[in-house]
This record gives sequence, C-alpha cells and structure tokens, in this order.
Amino acid sequence: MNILETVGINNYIMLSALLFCIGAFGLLYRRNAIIMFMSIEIMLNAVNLLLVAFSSYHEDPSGQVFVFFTMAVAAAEVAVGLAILVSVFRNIGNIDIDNLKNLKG
Amino acid sequence: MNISIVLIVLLVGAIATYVSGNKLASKIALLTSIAAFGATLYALNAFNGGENLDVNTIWINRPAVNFALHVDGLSMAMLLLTTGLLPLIIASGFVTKFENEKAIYALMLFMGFAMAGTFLAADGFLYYIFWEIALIPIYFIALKWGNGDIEARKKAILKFFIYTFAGSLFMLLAFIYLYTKGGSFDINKLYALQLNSTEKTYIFFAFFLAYAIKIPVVPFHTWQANTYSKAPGVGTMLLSGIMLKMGLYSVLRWQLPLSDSAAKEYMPIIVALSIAGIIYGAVVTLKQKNIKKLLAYSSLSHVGLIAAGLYSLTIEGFQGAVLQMLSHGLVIVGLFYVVELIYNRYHTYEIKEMGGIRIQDTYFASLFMIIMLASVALPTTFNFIGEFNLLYSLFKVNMWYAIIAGTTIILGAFYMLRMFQKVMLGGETKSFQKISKQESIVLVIIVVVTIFFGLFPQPIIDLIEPSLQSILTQIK
Amino acid sequence: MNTTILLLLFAPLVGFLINIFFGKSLGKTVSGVIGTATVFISFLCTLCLFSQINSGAETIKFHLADWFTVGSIKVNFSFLLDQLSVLWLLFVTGIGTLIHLYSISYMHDDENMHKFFSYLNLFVFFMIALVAGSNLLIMFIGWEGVGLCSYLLIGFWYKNQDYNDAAKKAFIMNRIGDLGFLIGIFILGYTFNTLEFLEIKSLLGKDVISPSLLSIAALCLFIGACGKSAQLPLSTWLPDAMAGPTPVSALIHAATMVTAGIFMVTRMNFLFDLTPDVQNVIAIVGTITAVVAASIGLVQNDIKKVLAYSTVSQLGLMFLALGLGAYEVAVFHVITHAFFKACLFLGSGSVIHALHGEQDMRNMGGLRKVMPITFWTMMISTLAISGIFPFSGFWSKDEILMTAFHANIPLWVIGSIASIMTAFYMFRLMYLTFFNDFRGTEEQKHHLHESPALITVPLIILGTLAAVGGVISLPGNSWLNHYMAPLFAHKAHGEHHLDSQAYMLMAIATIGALVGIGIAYSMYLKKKQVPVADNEVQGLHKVLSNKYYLDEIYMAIIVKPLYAISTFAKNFIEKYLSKTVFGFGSATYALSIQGKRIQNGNIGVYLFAFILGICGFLIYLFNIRN
Amino acid sequence: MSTLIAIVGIGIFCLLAEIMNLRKIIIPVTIVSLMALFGLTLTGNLPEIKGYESMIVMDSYGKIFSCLFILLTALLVLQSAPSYVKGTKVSDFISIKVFMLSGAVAMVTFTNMAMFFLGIEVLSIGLYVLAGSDRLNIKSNEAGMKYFLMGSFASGILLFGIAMLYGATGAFDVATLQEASISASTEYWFYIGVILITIGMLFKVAATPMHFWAPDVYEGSPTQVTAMMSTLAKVTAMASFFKLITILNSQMLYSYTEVIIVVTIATMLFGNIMALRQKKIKRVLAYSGVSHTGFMLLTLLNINEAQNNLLFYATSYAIAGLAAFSVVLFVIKNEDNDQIDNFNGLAKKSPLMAFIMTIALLSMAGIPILAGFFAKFFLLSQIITSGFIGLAIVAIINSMIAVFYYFKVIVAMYTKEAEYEKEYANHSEYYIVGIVAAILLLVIGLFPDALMNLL
Repeated sequence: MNILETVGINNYIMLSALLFCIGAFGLLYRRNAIIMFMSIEIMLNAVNLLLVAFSSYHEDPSGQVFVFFTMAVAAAEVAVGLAILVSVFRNIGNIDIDNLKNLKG
Repeated sequence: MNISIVLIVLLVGAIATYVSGNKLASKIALLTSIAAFGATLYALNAFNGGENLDVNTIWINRPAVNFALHVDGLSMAMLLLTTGLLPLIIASGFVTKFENEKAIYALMLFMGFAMAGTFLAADGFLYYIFWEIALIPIYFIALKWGNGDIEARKKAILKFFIYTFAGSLFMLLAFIYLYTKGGSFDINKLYALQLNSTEKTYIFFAFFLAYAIKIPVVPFHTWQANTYSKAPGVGTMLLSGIMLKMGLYSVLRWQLPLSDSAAKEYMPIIVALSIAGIIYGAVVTLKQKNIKKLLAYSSLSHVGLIAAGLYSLTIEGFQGAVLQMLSHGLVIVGLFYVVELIYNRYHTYEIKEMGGIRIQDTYFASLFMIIMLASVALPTTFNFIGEFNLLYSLFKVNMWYAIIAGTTIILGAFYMLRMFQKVMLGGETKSFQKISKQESIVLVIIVVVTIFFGLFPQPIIDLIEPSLQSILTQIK
Repeated sequence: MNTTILLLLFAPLVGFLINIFFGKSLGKTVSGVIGTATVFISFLCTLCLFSQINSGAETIKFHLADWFTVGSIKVNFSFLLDQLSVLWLLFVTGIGTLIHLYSISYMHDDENMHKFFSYLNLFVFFMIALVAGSNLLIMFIGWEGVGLCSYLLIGFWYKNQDYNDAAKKAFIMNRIGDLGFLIGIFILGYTFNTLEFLEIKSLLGKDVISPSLLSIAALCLFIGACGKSAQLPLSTWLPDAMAGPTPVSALIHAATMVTAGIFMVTRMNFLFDLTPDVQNVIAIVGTITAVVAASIGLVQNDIKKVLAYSTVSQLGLMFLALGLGAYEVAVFHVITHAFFKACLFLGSGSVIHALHGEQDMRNMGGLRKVMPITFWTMMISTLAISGIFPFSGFWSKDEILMTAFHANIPLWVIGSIASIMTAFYMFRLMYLTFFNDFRGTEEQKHHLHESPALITVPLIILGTLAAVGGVISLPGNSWLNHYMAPLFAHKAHGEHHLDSQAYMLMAIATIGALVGIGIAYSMYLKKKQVPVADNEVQGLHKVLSNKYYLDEIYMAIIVKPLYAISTFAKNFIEKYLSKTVFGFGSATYALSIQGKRIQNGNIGVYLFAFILGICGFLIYLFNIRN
Repeated sequence: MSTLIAIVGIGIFCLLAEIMNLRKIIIPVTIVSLMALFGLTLTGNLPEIKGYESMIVMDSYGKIFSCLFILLTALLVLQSAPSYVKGTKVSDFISIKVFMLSGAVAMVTFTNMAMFFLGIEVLSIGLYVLAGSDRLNIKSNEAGMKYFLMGSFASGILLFGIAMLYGATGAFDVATLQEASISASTEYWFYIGVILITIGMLFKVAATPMHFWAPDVYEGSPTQVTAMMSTLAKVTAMASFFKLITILNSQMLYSYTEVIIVVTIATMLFGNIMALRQKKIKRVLAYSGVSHTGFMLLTLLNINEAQNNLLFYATSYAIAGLAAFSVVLFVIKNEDNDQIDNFNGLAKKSPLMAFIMTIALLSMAGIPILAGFFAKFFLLSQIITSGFIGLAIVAIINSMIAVFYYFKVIVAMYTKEAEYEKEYANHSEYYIVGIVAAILLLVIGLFPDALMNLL
C-alpha cells in the first residue's frame, strides 16, 4: 500500500504500458520465433503487473485472481506455440519466421 | 379460385420437368406451360366476370411482408404475355437439341414462374424477390446452353448479371427506405405514403437505375447485345420477349406512382433520353453484322419508344406502352425463333453468310416477312396499334418528340428490310432445308395472333384501360 | 347496299387469300382468272354504287367494326362512299381489272404467277381501303398497305438484289412521307378528338384551332402525299420502282397508288383550303417536280424509266392544280392520266415482252410494223399525254395550265415548259421504239411478234379511253365538276368560260406540244439519231442522265453519313460506353492486384499493419475526445 | 451454466472414450449428445445450475447464440468425421472442438470479464492447435504459427484492455462495467480499455486492418479446420464483440461510430476486392468471410435493435459457409491443391454437390429467397432506418463486387470441363452436411420470421 502511494498508480500504468510496448516492438522487429514468444510473454506480464497494481489500488483481490488466469492461459499458449514451433523446425530446419512466406496473395 | 394457381402450376411444373428426366422433360414443360396459359385464360375469364382473384396472406411479420398478389387489367395483360409466350418459347426450344434437357426446361418454367410473380406481386418485397430470382435461371440458361466461345460468353453473361443485379439493389434500397417510412410493403400503403419532393427524387432515380438497366435505356444498355448474342435462342427469347417487359411494367406499377412529383419534374429529360435511345438503337442496328445483335439493338430501339411512352405520363402513352410490350414480346420471340431456325441450318449468325433462303423456302420467307413487317409496325398488325398510341402520346407532350421518335418508323424499316434482304433474298447460295410443319407452328401462331390483335385490339385495351387510368390518377 | 360494299371491299382480299394459299395447286391460269375476277367483282360493285351516288345524293357511311380507342379518340373500321371515293374506286378497279387481265398473259412464264396475282389482289384491297376509308387511320392502313404491296411487287424478282434495293428504297422513302402523314394525323386527332373526315370537316368550321397548327398539319399531310406520289424531294424511288414487272408499273406506279397523294389532298380539301401558305408550297413543289422530272425524262434510254419520269412530272402537274385549289381539275387529270399512262406502260410491257426483256430504247426501233396494235394504242396515248387536241390529256392538262395562268403566271410558264418537254420525250420514245430500223440482235429480230389478245385487248380499251376520256370534263360543260361539286366548299375552279383567253391558252399549249414533237421528229426520225452510250454523255446531258445526281446527293448527305455514324457508334461508342460502364469493374480488379502485394505472406507486415491500425485508432479517438 | 457444463462433459467423454477404446462411437455420441443439448437449451428444459458468483448467465441472447454454436459444432464434427477415419487422434480433435464450443458458449454468456477471457482463449488456443494440426505439412505449420503469433498479440491487447477496465472500475463483472460506461465520472482508463478491447475483437473477427492473418491461416489450415474458423470462430467472435459493445459502450460516442464505419467500409471493400483475383477456393472464402465481417460489423451501429439482425446474418453466413465447405471438402480430396480449377465440371460429375455449392454461394451473394438475402436485407433496413444511407450504398456496391467471385466458382462448376479424371472425396457426411445446410438456407429464406422471432 505504501509503495503504491509513494510511486503513484499512473507510474505503474506507464511502466506496464512501456513493458507492453517493448513486447510489441520485440514482436515487430525480431524474426526469431523464440524471441517473439518471449516478447509475447513480456506483453502478458506487463498486463499482469498492471492487474496487480490495480488490484492493490482498488484494494480488491479479484485482480490478483485474474492474474492467475492470465498466467495459466499464457502457459497454455506458449505450450501450444512451442509445439507448433517444433513442428516448424522439423519441417524447415530453422525457426526464422521469415521463412514462413508460402501463404500469401 | 385465385391467381396463385398460375404460379403454382408453373412452379410445380418446373419441378416435375426436372424430375421427369431428359426424355420427357420437353413435353412436360410444354404441357405445363400450356396448362399455365389455360389457367391464365380461366383467370382472365373470372376476372372479366368481376371475380376477385387476389391473394393476401401474411408471410413475414417482421418486416411486415405479405404474400400479396393483385390482379388488375395491367397484371392480367402481362400475365397473358408471360404464360402465352412461354409455350411458344418452349416449343421453339424443340428445334434445338440441348444437353441435359430436363434442366433447361425446368429453368425456363422457373423463370416463367418468377416473371409471372413479378407481374402479379402487390407487395414491394415480394415483388423484389420475384424480380431478382428471375435473374438466376436466365443466368444459367445463358451460361450453360449459350453459344460462342465459353470465355467470352462467361464474361458477357456475368456482366449482364452484375449490371442488372446492381441496378436492382438500388431499387431494394429505395424499397427499404419506403418501408422505414411507412412500415409496410403493401403497394397501396406505399402509394399512400407522403414523401417530400427530395425523397421522391431519390426514390425515382433509385428505381430508374434498376429499370433503366433492365429495360434497357441508353446508355445503360451495354449488356444487352452481347448477352442476347451469347444466350441460346430460348434464352434470348425469354430475355427479350418477357424479361425486359418486367422493367417496363415496373415503371408503370412502381416507379411512377411512388415518385409522382419527381416523375413529372424529370419527365422531359427521361423522355428525351428514351428517345435518344430509339434513334441510337436504330442507328447502331444499321451496321450490325450479327443477326442476333441486330435484333438486340432493334429491340433497344423499340423499347426506347415504349419507355418514352411510359415516361410521357399520358394515358395514351401507358396504353401504347402496354400494347407495344405485348406485341413486341410476340414479334421479337418470332424473330429470334426465325434466327434459330436459320442457325440450325447454317450454323452461323453472321448475316453475310446467309442469303437466298426465300427462293428455297417461300413459306418460311412469308412467315418471316410478316413478322418482320409487324416489327416495323405496319398497320393491321398489333405493333401498329401500340406504336401509334406511343407516338401519339409523345406528340401530346411535344410535337418534336413525336417527330424525332417517329424516325424510328423510317429507320426501323431501313434496318429490318435491309436485314431481310440480306438474309432471305437473292439467288440461292447455300442449300436451305425447308422448315417442317412442327417448326412452323410457333411462327404461324405468332403471325395469327399479331394480325388478330392488330385488327381487334379493343378487348385488350378495355382490359388494361381501367388499371392504367387508376395509375394515372395516382400520379396526377 | 351493305353487301355490295362488303363485296367491293373483300372480293380482292378473298382473291388474295385463295391465291396465296392455294394458288400453286390451282395452276397459273386459274389463279390468274381468280385474281382478275375478284377485282372485276369489285368493279361491278363500284358501278352499282356509282349508279346510286350521284351528284348531291347523300353519301354512304358504312361501319364495319370497331377498331380501337386512343385516349378519347375512337377509331373504327368504317368506310365513306361519296362522289370522290366512288369515282376513284371506279378507275382503280376498272384499270385494275384490265391490268389483271393483261397480266394473265404477261406473267404466264413466271413460276410464281399465283404470288403475283395474290399481291396484286392485296394491292387492290388496300387501295380500296385507302380510297373508301372514312377516317384517316383507315386511309393510313391502305396507305401503308399499298406501300407494302408496292414493295413486294417491285421486288417480285427477288433473286436480283438490285431489284430488292429498289423495293427497299421505295418502302423507305414512302415511310418518310408516312411519318409526315402520321404527325398530321396526330395534330388533327389531338385538336379535334376524331379522325373521321366528315367530323373534322364540320369541326373545322368552328374557330377552335390555331391557324399555325393547322398549317403544320396540312404540311405534314402534304409530306405524306409527297412520299406516296413521288414529289420532290422524295421522288427518286419511283423510277427505281420500274424494277417490278411492267403490269405493276402500270397499275401501281402510274395509275393508282402514286395518285394516292392527290386523293388524300383532295379528301382533305377543306383543310387545305384554310391553309393558303401550304397550298402555295404544294403548287411550287408540284411545278418544280413537273419540270425537273420532265427534264430528266428527256434523256432517259430505258423505256420504262422515261414513262416513270413522265409519271412523276404529270403528278407534279396534278399537285400544281391541287395547290391552286383546283381539286376537280387534279382529279380530272388523275383519271385521264390513269388511262393513258396505264396504256403506255402496258404498251411498253408489250414491247418488252416481244423483245424478251429488252428495255433499252437504243436497242429497239422499227416495231411499228410488227406490233401495230401496240403501236397505235401507244400512239394515241402519247398524243394524249402530249396534250394534242382532242385526246383526253389535252383537256385535263389544259385545265391545269389554265388554272395556273389565272393564279400565277410563273407557275404557268414552268408548267408549260414541262408539258413541252413531255411532248418531246414521249415522241422521242415513240420514234426510237417504233420507227426506223430495228437495232436489236438478230435473234430478237426473229422472235418479234405482236402480243396475244389478252395483252392487246386491255391496250385497246385503255387506248380508247385515253382518246375519249376528256369528255367527262369538257370546258364549259363539265360533268365531272358537277358531279364532285358537293365535296368542295367553293365553286369549282375548272368552270372557265370559253372566252378568247381560254382559246389562246389552248392554242399556246398545243403549239408548245407541237414544238416538242417537232424537235423530237427532227432529231430522232429525220436525223435518225440514236442516243449515245451512257459513258459518252457530257455536260448538261450528263447531269440530266444522272437525274441531277439526286440519288448521289442523298447517298452523300443522308445514307453515307448515317452509315458512318452507325459504324462509329457500333465500333466506337458502344465499345467505349461498355468500357466506361465496366471500367468500375476493371478498376476494382486492378486494385485487387495491388492488394495482393500487401498481402505478401510476411508476418512482420501483418503485425505492422495491425499496430498501425491500433495507433490510428488511439490517435483518432483521443484527438476527438480532447 | 448447465449447458457449459454439459459441453465440457461431452469433451471429457471424448477423451475418456479414447482411453476406453471406444473410438468408433466418439463422433456419433458427440453429435447425438450435442443435438440433444441443442434441443434442451433451445427449449430451456435444462436445469439451471447456479454458482461461481453467476459468472455465466444464460440470457436469451446467450441462449440463442449458444444454440447456434452447438448446432454448428455438431455439423462441423460430422463434417470433419471423414478426416479422422484413419488417424488415431480422433478423440483429441473432437474433444478440442467440443472444448472450443465451450469457449464459444462462454463468450456469449459471460457476466464477468474473466469468463470472457477464458472463453476467448479456449477458443483461440484450440484453433491454434487445429490450424497446425497437419504436422508434416509446412503450410499447416505456417498457418498455425502465424495464427498463434498474431492471435496471442491480440490476446495481449485484449487483456491490457481488460486490465484498464479493471483499473477504472475495480471490478470485472459486467453489471459494474455497464454502470461505469454510462456514468459521467468514469476515468479515462475505461475508454482506453474499451478501445483496446475493440481492437482485440476486431482482430478476432478479422476486420481490416487486423484481418491479414485470415486468408493465410484459412489457406494453410486443414480444410475442415478452415470450415470451423470461418463459421464457428467468426460467428462467435462477432456475437461476443456485439455483446461486449452492448455492455461497454451502449451509448456510443459519435467518434467511435465513425471509427466503426470506417473499419466497416474498409473491411467490406478490402475483403471483396481482394477476393476478386484469388485462384484458391479457400482464400476466396476467406476474403469473402472478411467482407461478411464488414457486413456484420454494421450491426454495431445500432446495438440496441440489431441483435436479431446479427443473429440472422451470423446464422445464414455460417450455414452457407458450412454448405460451401462441405463441397470444398468433397472436391479437394488432395489437401495441397485447392485451386478453383478443381471445381471444373463438377456439375456433370455430381450435380447435387454443384447445386449445394450454388445455393451456398448465391446465399452469400444475397440472392433472394435464400437466407443470405434476408440477412442483407435486414441489415440494410437497419442502417437505413438509422440514417446511414451512404453506408447502405457502399454495402450495395460491395454486394455487386461479391457477385464476381462467387460466380467465378459457379461458372467453373457449370461450364468448364475437368481437365483430367478427378476423384472426389465421396463421403456421405459431406452430402449430409451439405444437404442439411442447403435446406436450412432455403427454409430460413422462406420463413425468416422463425429465426427473427427467436430473439
């Protein structure tokens, strides 16, 4: 509680927005699938941070509960993503996303 | 007894035709169409006896759409045209061997069903549905059984479809707009709607776009010649004989009464446009080398006159337009049938490859000539009555309209006689197998009917007059 | 009475139907006889009616059936038999019978003889409808109907495309006139709400219509008459129409159909009387036509063409009379003209028959001895047309010129010149055909013969009529004028007193004719000149033999441009119109290609677009909000 | 709630059946039980189970859409049956599909954003798996990868939006959010949240400019999965989007409306124009789906009156899609080749299938008497009533453009000759689904009232 008062909710929002943007730009600029996954994780964790901050701000636990949901979902997502990645790797031998350009037009 | 019986006969007949298989299909289709004609005649009798043949049942609650069919003289006349021509068109299909006969005959009947429905519908929504579904069968008929190179045909017919479809979508918009205003699609309620003049103008042009493309009025005609020349004979007959009358009929039934003030305001422009179409169509016709295209453009010219009569907003114009719709329907079917007969023997539509037919088959030549003369509106043919009324109505609007539009009787004679000369006259060049009795029946019927109504048109005039008067009152 | 009228009307129609449906199986002679008999029945009926309708008697109105209504106008199949129509019917059916008779022999070699007779019968039927109709539309039926028959008969030998061209031309030029007629009908119908002659006549008296509209109506009707009666500028079809068999030329293009214009103007005389301006136009057009056609006739070498131009010229004279309001004079000339011109055509047919189709006068000559009956009947008719006393043409032409003299001296002068020319070219025709030595091939010479009785009998009858036809309207004591008096509002123009002026005019006319004959005599009989071949003519002669290049001019200013426009429209406008309309389609189609470039399969691009979208959203919404 | 539980039960049954070696009965049992569930849910005879703070409430909107989803899933499962005949993975895939259905139902019945989020993730993750399920096919891999990357990006944005909503209101439940959306004193975070959620949902429904994934993923995925994406997933996302907007933004600001209009127009145009030149049937259907999304987005302009229209449009679109994909599956036996050329001469070989395809395409094109016509009609009358006449004209122009590519397929079926002897996947399941869908299209067209009166 103390921390929140000293730092201020706006800064939390800014921080998580910043983190979110870092994730987004990572996704945009990097071509390595693993790094892209990590970027997505950063984005999701930015949201988690935000949720926790709001939870604290509102003195309401449901935000923190939601974080658990998010983490579960993120884990599931990454699991599926990695599975796809593995099969991509098996097929083309690398994980450079630029090689995936067969579908277009 | 109500009028839906005709629709039911046609629809059931279409299904029966498809089910019956390729061998029987043509016969069943012919029987069905004759039955539908019989039903129409029966209905006509009842109608003349003062019986109420209308149907009105609720179909959809939201939006309020009724399955409403209304019979008045005008609808009756158009219905007669549709069901009367259908047997002729089907019979004229007999000269050609189609693959998958059951499908084409079923589609023809289905199209007849849709067109008859269009002429009868007294509910805007129902009307629109009939109007639109009439497009589907003709699209397939032209696509599947048409002639010429498949790629070119495909393109031409798709253009036709999209073009007409585009026009009717604007009509749909207009209908929806009217519905949001009045909360009903019922024709009488739509008539009673109070709209301001801006709204009427928009409504007028939305409808105009749909009908101008369908009729077609120059410059919206670019689909026509190609489609006619690509479609098979029966398709062309359906298109030119009945389908383009849908547009003309709709002008009378829907556009003018719903947008009266705009109709009056823009009358001179639209009439002038139609008249330009007459001349333009006739001029373009002159130099056509393909006989089907020639007839298509001639049809453009004739229909321009009908449209001019309609938009002149006079009783003579209306009357003439309806009469001319009927007579033009008959005659153009006859002409296209003649073309089919020649095509079956010469396998070409190019005029320059024809000639010297009269010398080999004078009977055929005589029938062709009478139909050709009817199309140039020789007195004592049905077409004359209509053309006279139409030109007279234009005269009432403005003498110059009549004079300019009247050049159609000169130019019409010019291109028709020229065509006849090149196709039929001259010395023998290619051998022409005489047409058989069965083949000539359709032509004989057309000739007899054309001359009969040329001499005794009054029953038809009496039939349509009251309804046209009431439409005119609605507009005025 | 009604039976008579029905019979009069429908006998030729029945003949037509029999011939068209059963003619082939009936055989040539039978179909010819049926064709002739039915027209003869009509003639008898007409005689019967004629005996009942005399001057001043009530006219007969016969209502056959209702036809249709246009707005408030009722149009019925009804017929009006009065002095005018009966008179006209008399010579239509009378001459018609003779020409049918003639055709039995003349057309005997043609395989489609039954068709020929059926068309002729149909023609007579329509002509009767035209003449006997009691309203403008029935007249119009007949009007277009005879045009149709004319088309069919000119193109009777349809194997030859030139003939078909001539037929087509006749039909189309007639249609130009028909449009005028139709507009005239519209004006009258619109103004009077009726198309019945008698009703219009009675309504015209009341002052309800603006004179200018009336003038336009009259002018339109006159344009119709121009088309049918081959007046300038719609005259060029008639000479071409000579492509048809000669009896057709005699019946349709000389005696009956081409006079329909005159009939119509006479029928509507009450209208034209009210529009002096239009009358002037008629007179001028008629006069010009008379002289122009006559001048062309001077140099024609085709025997039928000469007669055709002569017909045009004579019709011009009739219009001159009409324009001057002398309707009965015009009618008189129509009748005498019918006699001598029919005779001339049939005579020329006889000549052509003898020469197996040769029509060029340069290849004739010396036929006088071989074909005496033909020669003499034609000679009488030639004298008649040239206006030599006492043959019929003298009286009728003289009355026209006399009327012109009283009304307008220049018109009289021009009309007189036309008749001098007439005398010249007619005698030129006679000399070239019948005098001197035969100039054809040896083979033709062997086969030269006088025609059979079926041909000569009509010739003799017509020749007789041409000689004595003038008696019906002698100056001073005109039966015709008297008979037709009830039709016209005013006192007949033709009743000139036989004063010294009249005699002087007759003398001038006769001298003029003699001068014409004299020139022809000196050129073609004494000097035995033969016209030069077509490619050697020069100067004015060339202009004349090319008919003042009228056809070429029409070709250049109307037909060619029309074709050019048509080609332009077909190849250019249509194409680009279509391209414009479907340009929208092509444009979207082109966009589609560009779109496919963006969708390049690179996920980075997709994400970039995504993020751009987000940014756009946020910026737009927050800018608005703040 | 009980519907959801039942669905999950069916899914678990599928998994258990594998263990118990009952593979053969999985599909029939799933379909039958789904149909039973459909009936029960529709008639409302299912006992209502309360709990979990009522995070799921079966209101009429949720009920009808759930029924639609159940019906679609049942048909989709039936349609996909032939694809799993040989494989042993049948229970996995069927259960994934059923679980996706549970996600879909959650997405329209939620009363708490957590439920919504879970639903959308269940649906999405299931789709990622299915998209990449053809492991050895590089295209399938690519489709899965692309879908996954972009989908999780969108999920992140969505989640961020939810977090902002939470930040503004301190609650996840719908009632509170709805109040907050009306109240004037709501913090601006709320609106950021709304916008971000909108963006996330626009991705899910594949609206321009977030639609780029759709054609690629549709093309690369196994066809029966494509069918699922283009019908169930799209309709679900749309219904859910609609519900979200009703909750979060019922008093829509004009600027927001403008943005929706722009997106709508762009989506319709982009989808239609791009579809024109496609040579592959799945891409054509993908782009056509994009344009249909544009049409369905029109309902957002009148959230208070348009739920019927959305239901109607969604139903007719999804059913037409089902019919079309039955035929596509029938024709494209070989997964690698989905060129439109494959349809050449279909009318001769199998008139019935050609007819079904025709009906489906005509319905999508909006030709009268078929369901698609009424769908468009209702939409048009809705937007005209609210005064967007210009938008209506744009919609109409799009309908015209659409005819081009729909008819391209029809032309191929009816006029062209097959270049070589082609073998079709002659499975009765395709026939059944196709016929049922075609009949439904016709019946809905003849009696549009029946569907319109459901809501």
